[in-house]
Formats: sequence, C-alpha cells, structure tokens
Amino acid sequence: MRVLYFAWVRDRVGTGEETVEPPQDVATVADLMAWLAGRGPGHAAAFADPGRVRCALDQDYATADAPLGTAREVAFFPPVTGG
Amino acid sequence: MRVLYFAWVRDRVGTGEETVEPPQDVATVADLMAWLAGRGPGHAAAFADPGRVRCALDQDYATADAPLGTAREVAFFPPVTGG
Amino acid sequence: MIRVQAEPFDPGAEIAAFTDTSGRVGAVATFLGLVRDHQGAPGEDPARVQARIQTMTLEHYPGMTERQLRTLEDEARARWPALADVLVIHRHGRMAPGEPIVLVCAASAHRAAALDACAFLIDWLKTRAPFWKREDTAEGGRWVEARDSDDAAAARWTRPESD
Amino acid sequence: MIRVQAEPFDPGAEIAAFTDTSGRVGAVATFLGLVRDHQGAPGEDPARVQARIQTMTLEHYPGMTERQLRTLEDEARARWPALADVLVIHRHGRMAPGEPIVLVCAASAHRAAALDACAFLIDWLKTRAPFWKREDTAEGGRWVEARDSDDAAAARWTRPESD
Repeated sequence: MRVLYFAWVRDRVGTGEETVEPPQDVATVADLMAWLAGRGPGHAAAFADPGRVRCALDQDYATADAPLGTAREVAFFPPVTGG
Repeated sequence: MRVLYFAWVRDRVGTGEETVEPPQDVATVADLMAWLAGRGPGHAAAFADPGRVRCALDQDYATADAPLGTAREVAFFPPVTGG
Repeated sequence: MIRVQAEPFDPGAEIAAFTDTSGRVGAVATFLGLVRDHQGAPGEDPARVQARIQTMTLEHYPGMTERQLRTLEDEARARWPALADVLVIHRHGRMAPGEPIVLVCAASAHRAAALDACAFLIDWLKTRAPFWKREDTAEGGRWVEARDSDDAAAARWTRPESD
Repeated sequence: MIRVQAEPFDPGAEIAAFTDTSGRVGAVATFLGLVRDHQGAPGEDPARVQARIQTMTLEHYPGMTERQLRTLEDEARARWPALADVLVIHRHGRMAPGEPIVLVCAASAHRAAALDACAFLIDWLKTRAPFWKREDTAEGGRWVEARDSDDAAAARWTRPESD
C-alpha cells in the first residue's frame, strides 16, 4: 500500500511517500492512522491528534471510519487551504 | 415644471421634454399623470395604463401617491431594463 | 468608482487595472454583462429573434443614472465595510451583439464581501439604474420588457432594518 | 475547463479569452484570488504578519487536485444546466504577495446561473481541492490553518437531494 503525506503531516512524518504493509486487522482509516503512529516519533507526532488529519483513498475523501478496502493509494493531510 | 419622458413613454408622447404648468389641484404623481393624459392623443396613449409608468421627482424614484411638492424636474418612463 | 459612457470598454483591461496587486486585496469578484443576440419577448423563439436583432440601443436618464449608481456604490460600501474598492461601468447608446454593456467589480481582503457585493450591485442596478434597452431590428425598434425575475433578485437584498 | 499550473497567469487576458462575444452569452461572472501580504494566524495583528511574509507556497496533491476540480466543474454544470462555460485555473508552487492564485469564470445567457455557479465553485474549491498554503517568512515556513468560515460557506450549497 502506497501512503502519501502532505503539508505539516509530511513535515512531521519526515517523508512524502512510503510503501507499507499493515497487518490484516488494520481495516479502517482510523486503524491505519493508529498503526502508522507506531512506526516512529515522526509518525507519532503527525497522528497525535487524528481529528486534525484528513484522508483520501485512491484520491477520494474518506472519513476515519471508512474501510480501507482495496485502496492502493492512501493520503493523509491537514484540512485543505487552497483557493 | 420640467417634464422628461424616456423610452416608449417618450415615443408615445412624441417629445423627450416639455415645460408644463399644471393647476393647483394637481398635487400627486397620479394627479399629474391624469392631467398630462388630457394634453393630447400621444399623452393619452403614454398614460393609458398608469400602472406601467414609473416616475422620478428631481431624479429620485417616486410612487404614484407621492406629493409633487417643490419638484422642479419630473420624469416618466417604463420599468428600467439596464444592466 | 462609477463610469457612465457611450464608448466601448475592454473588460480584461478594466479588470486588470482594477486589481490591486499590492498584497492588500485577496479577492476580486466581477460581473460582465454583454449584448445577447436573442433578447426577444418572453417566450419568443430565440432563433426567430436572433435572425432579427441587429443592434441594441441603451437609452438612459443623464444625471439620474450617475446619481443612482453613486447611491448604489455607497449602499454597497455601507453593507460591506470590508470592501476595498468598487467599480461600475455602464454604457449607453448603440451596441452590437457580443459587446460589453456593464461591468461590476468588487475587491476585498476575503472573498465573501467581494462576491456578495458584486451580486448585490448588479441585482440592484438592474432594478434601480434608469436604463432602457431597445432591440433594433430590420422591422424597427422594440423596447425590452422588464423581467419579474429582476425584481425578485433585487428583493433578496432588502433588509428589514433599511429600506 | 480546469487548469492546474505552477506558472503565473494574466487574469485580464484569461477573462478576455474566456468571454464568448458571439452574442450567445449575456453574463460572465469571475472570481480572482490573490496572495495577501497579511494572511497570518487567526487574531494575529495584520501589521505584524505583513512585516514578516515574503512569499506563499501552495502545495497540492497532483492527480487528486485535477480529479476534484473536474468533479467540481461537473457538479456546477449539473446544478446550473444554463451554464454556457466554466473555467477554473489554480496555481501551485511559490508566489509573491499580489500574485494571482486562483481564477474562476462562469458564463451563461442570463446572470443568475453565472453568479451562483461562480460563488459555488470558489466556495467548494476552498474546502475540496487538495491545496495547502504555507507562509514563508524570515523565521521559516508556517502552514495556514483552515478556516471554519470556509466550511460554512461551502455548506450553504449542500442540497438535501444530493450530498
């Protein structure tokens, strides 16, 4: 699974992209955030307050309770501030 | 009193401007329209349906029941269609 | 600022000149009205009208027009104190289809004031500014009828606390 | 049409090119967003921020950005079938105060569809398009916080019958 990070989420994680293989019991977006948070201090800082982090599964917005399903590209980022 | 006409009101009256001296009992915009309608067939056609004619007294919109007061410039025209 | 003129204007150039690039303004909303080739009477077949219309003539009430547009600008600035700048250009005289008739621009730091003031200005202008459109066709002129939808659009800006 | 680009664009020239002068279109509404020199944190003194900001950097999510903007255009065309044309240009990368960030244009025969679609597009873009602003100052970068007012502005377009 390809995971992308943007803005301050990327700054904290320390990379913009990584490939991970979470265990079977990581079934939802919230599960994945909790599991990623355990990968190191940068990840832990990025997901310290999961309510501030938004997610997209294969480039569509997904809520924390959404199942990961067959998503191949998962992205985490702050609420958007364009325009 | 200077009276101005615009758009199809002017077309019907046959002139864009005239100076009139209505009698004392012509006190409101509606009175003036009724009095002007008696000046000839063009005027009569212009004011045949007074509800379709709008008025301005000294360049501010005025309703049919508005007193003419000391207005020096009175204008009659259809509902506006600019923009 | 208010401008009433017979001369054509270049909308792109006017918007560029209006846009304050000092960093103070974050939002510019504009509305441009153009002469259509198919004004016509309500319900009339657009194709039939299109075949007919040659030019559009805008008559106005010199003096009152400028006065009403200035009142409009003052009202917009009073309603949206965050407005940094306002521009209204309105033409009169004869115009061909596709030519610009009216341009409204509103600028502010954030977008809400600019967008709302721009819509307010064109809605109110449509029912307050003393202009009258005449379609010039091969068979002669025809005065365009006012639309009820314009009154409805202007009415949504009426606040109980003002008029 | 949707364009996502790093290069600057000329708003006046873009609006002029967008404007269909065939006589078919009677109304063009546009919104231009510019880099302000005083973004800052909520409640922060604008003068203090202004002294600090040098440039603004917009990061985005390549691929998802285009996808979301296309969805946005489709949604606007579905809501306002009278729309004749739509254009959204959004930049990414580093920009100086006063430079254009985003341009939204909407055209229709009558003004209501153009004005409403233009406001809808910028409101939804603000909460849906994956862009993130960073202020670059002498002391380093600072990510701009999302504003609750943007969510509120987007929410007014939510219809019970759709999402």
